[in-house]
Amino acid sequence: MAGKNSSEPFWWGLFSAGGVVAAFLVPIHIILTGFALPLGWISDTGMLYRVWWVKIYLFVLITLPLYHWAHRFYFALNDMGLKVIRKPLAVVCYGGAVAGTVATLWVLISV
Amino acid sequence: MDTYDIIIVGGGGAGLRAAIAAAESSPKLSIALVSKVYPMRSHTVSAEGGTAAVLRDNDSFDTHAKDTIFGADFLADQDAVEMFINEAPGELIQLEHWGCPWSRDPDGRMSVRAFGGMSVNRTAFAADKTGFHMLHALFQTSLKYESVNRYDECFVTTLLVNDGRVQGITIINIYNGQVEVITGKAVILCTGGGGRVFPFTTNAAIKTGDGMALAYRAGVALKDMEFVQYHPTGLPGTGILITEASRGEGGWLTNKDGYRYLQDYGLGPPTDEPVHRKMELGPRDILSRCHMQELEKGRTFEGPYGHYVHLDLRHLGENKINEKIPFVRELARKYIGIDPVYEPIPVRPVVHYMMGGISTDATTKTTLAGLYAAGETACVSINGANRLGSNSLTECLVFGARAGRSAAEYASAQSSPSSKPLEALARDEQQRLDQQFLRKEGGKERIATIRQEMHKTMEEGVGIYRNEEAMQKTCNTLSQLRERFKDISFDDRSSIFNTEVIAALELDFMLDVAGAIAHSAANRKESRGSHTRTDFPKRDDENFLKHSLAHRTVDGPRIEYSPVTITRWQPEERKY
Amino acid sequence: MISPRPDKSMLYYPKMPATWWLRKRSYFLFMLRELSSVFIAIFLVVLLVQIYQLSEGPKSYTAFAQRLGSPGWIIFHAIALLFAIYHSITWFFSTAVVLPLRLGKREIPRNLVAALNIGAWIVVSLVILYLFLSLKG
Amino acid sequence: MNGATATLNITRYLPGQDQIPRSQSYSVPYQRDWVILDALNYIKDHIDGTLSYRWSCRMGVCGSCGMMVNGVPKLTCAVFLRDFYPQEIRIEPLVNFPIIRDLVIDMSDFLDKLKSVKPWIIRKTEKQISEGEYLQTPEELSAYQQFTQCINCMLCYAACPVYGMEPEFLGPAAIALGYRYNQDSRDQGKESRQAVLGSHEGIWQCTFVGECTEVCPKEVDPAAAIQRSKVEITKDWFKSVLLPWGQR
Ligand SMILES: Cc1cc2nc3c(=O)[nH]c(=O)nc-3n(C[C@H](O)[C@H](O)[C@H](O)COP(=O)(O)OP(=O)(O)OC[C@H]3O[C@@H](n4cnc5c(N)ncnc54)[C@H](O)[C@@H]3O)c2cc1C
Ligand code: SF4
Ligand code: F3S
Ligand code: FES
Repeated sequence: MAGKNSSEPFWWGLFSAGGVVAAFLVPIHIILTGFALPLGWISDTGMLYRVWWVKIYLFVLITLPLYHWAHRFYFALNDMGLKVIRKPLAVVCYGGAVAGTVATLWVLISV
Repeated sequence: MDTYDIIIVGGGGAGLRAAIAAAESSPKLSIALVSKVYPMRSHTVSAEGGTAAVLRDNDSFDTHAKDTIFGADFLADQDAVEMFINEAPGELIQLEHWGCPWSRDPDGRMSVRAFGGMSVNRTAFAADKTGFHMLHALFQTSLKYESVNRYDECFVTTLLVNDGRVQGITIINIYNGQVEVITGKAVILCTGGGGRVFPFTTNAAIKTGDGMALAYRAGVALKDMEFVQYHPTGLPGTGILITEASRGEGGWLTNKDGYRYLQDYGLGPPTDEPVHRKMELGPRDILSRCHMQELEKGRTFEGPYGHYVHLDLRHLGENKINEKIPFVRELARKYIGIDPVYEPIPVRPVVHYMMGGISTDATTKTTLAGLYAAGETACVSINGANRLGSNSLTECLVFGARAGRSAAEYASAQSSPSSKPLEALARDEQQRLDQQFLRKEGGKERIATIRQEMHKTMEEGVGIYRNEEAMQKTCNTLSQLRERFKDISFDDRSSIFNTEVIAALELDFMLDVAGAIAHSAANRKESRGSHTRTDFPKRDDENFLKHSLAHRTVDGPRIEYSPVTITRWQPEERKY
Repeated sequence: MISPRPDKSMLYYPKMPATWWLRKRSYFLFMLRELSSVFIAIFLVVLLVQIYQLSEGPKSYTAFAQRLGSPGWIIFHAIALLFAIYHSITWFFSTAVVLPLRLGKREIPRNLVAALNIGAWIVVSLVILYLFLSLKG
Repeated sequence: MNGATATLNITRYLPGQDQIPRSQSYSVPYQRDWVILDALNYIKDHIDGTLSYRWSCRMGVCGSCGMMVNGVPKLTCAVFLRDFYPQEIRIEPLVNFPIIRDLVIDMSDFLDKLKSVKPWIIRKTEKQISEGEYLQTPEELSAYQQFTQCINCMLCYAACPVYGMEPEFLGPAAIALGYRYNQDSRDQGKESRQAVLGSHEGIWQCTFVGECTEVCPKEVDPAAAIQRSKVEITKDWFKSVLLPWGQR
């Protein structure tokens, strides 16, 4: 099965999972961190971010949509005719998502 | 010059079935499949209603044979009919194994529906796109066979006959206008019918009777050409077919008074549920004639495209229409803006099918060594004077397969044709094509004009009702048109995808076919099946229980006759 | 051999411009949908930076949160929110296509499936809102 | 006839003569119930015999007559003059394909792709014809029936920008066909199709633009077939990686 040799199902799987997370969770978080908090509708949420199970939630919330971005952005650039630099683009996009995952992990452990 | 063991001309149901049969019967044989359109564009794609075979316990080979022979007004060869009916179920199941998406009963078996002239439900179907699904299943399956080499969009112009046998064909490669030769030890013609010789037809643009003309010119007789089937339910204007399945599922034909007029013509009594062989399920020739008599009585509607009656499906309900005949709804909505769930569909008789064709025996062999024919272009004959609906798709399968096997057997025993004489023949053909078509300059007749005049005279002379005077006139007009055709002019002198040249070649073929039809009809002084003469209204078994054979001569068609094979079913009066 | 295919050298090959997505509304909407992921990703990176401030101490965290109140950031978040909602809605309609629900022979209408998804999305959002209001660490 | 005319601006291209396609304008009598194809046939028969295009069934089922009508891929035998009249109508060959001449495109690439998905029933064990049909319930039929409706008209390829950018892309109709056989309860050949369907040029190149489904005249929904294939192949992939000991 060629699907097994290529890594595309893997990336697509992460892309989809990220799409689901982004669709269900991101809008409310934009409202919370982008408006509610800075505009003082709700009080500080900082302590909440240190609860261990909230950290797990945050990890999912932040990393999966990064893969969603990587996949869409990579293909959108291809569709816009940048396929000549396909390889470096892939490194930047998917590599970016992996780097983001590592960074998220590090941040969540360190706070 | 390309060389093959078997050449198949035509990528419709019959041609594809023949190709697969030949490939399966002997994988060593090389096969060329030549078609003027991509195979999935072939006219089989338009067939809607279904395909008949004895599939159920309540049915029997004998009843299917009897229905067919009766429907044919006893002009079918009964040995061929029996062979056909015996092999039909296996062919449909074979197609099931190849992936055809047949409609199913809840228990998983292939469903069967009622059809005109059949005394049991025996028509298998794939919704109301049966031909479409069969063609695509056959085409896709044919891709499996590496020995089948396709020549898509190549137009066959002539058969190369040398040494008393057919040894190849010449084609025009439509892409570049080149004339090329393909040699083969056997050639199978599966080029479909020729409804386009008439103005008002359910047939697609490609149905121009090419194969019939090819064989006719090579000295093979055309059999029973006078029998042209009118389908009672075409859309006025376009001639797009509303399938008989709509009546099989229970549709009614009503005249302008909303009256189910068929009961006045011995087809009654009218019932709410369809009854086999009664009323709307009578055979097509009779239903088409009833329509004309209603017209005579002034009981049809009159519209911008002439007379019509109503096909009423409303009582079937939306669910049944969507489930069983969705394409009917799609076509009616799209082309005449009528939704059959809420309104009756206007319909009228329209030229649909040619019972006649290249004369073959039951093995699909013609009188020319190496030449075989199957499908609508051939006349085996199982359809006689009137084909029953849903027998012809099955015919394409049964005789397509037979043709593939017969040709394979023949080709295996033959040595390769020598190329020298074929090259000479090809040079002649190149010259003919150059002079008359490819490089012809001048001329003043438009192709479309001659085609229209042919249409007109065919409708006038050899329509549903015929008589001596009108037919003679048509014969004369056709020979004048043949003369005028020599003077055609071309706008398009380019060699790349020149569809004007193709149209001219098709018109050339159609004029031959039209001539064979008109002359065969004029010679048959009786009424039988679809051939109805006002001057000879009775069937005359004494003089005309025989096949007509049209031979091509320099002075026009010469009509001869051959006996009909009668085995177990003696001719009787045809009453429904 | 006769080539039953057109001669490649005789064909005209039209070229598709890289700006194809500007030519048709539906293509443009597609591109917007794809680009929504960029805004979502930027938002998440900002969120991550904000969380990171916690390790620098509560002060820097609060300072960062206050900076997000500037008009520039509010505008950014407004745009990001629109894109995110656009993503959610298109995603739920896509889900209905990708994962059809069947009832016997019939497929449940896709708009219904999408509507159910949107309903679930609203519920989930309210639950998160409630948790944030009530838990506060 | 009321003397009204409709104007069609038609792309013409004759290799050897034209460097690039040009547009030519024709007036035809306006008839309410004419489809675009009727107008083309009128031009061919009465005005200009050099105009080249494909057609056959004139009832929307053979798939020959696809063209761009005012920039949208359409079956010209299924759209009416009245849908545009009195506006001028622009007729172009289907985009994303090489042009052979005028409105005739080269679709040989598609035929290779069609074959590559092995669109035939593959069985591990064959049933004999004498044993009858494979049983298939109406529910099993409905699982793939929609995807059997494809008439190979190529409208979806003309609508798909990915195919326009990447001609190697297997494309909507071919993938939908592969999916159709995969979903057929009679078929056992899924694995042998995955090599092509599951490749980069197969399903993965599709970015779910969805226009293929929008333009499809037969409601095949190739976009759904492609995305569902992605789900299936991804599921299989994760299963085989995460549970290599488990059966697939
Ligand atoms: C609208 C409609 C509905 C029908 N419905 C039914 C039905 O429900 N049941 C039923 O049993 N029958 C039905 N029929 C009849 C049936 O469809 C046809 O008889 C049958 O499909 C003919 O198949 P064929 O293979 O003989 O020819 P076709 O499918 O017509 O194929 C002919 C082939 O020959 C090729 N060809 C022709 N000339 C040349 C040439 N010069 N050079 C190269 N290639 C050439 C063409 O390209 C094509 O591939 C219907 C017919 C019509 C018109
Ligand atoms: S999927 Fe639809 S648009 Fe595409 S080729 Fe098939 S019928 Fe045409
Ligand atoms: S338009 Fe093209 S990108 Fe995919 S969903 Fe259809 S194939
Ligand atoms: S001519 Fe057959 S689909 Fe239009």
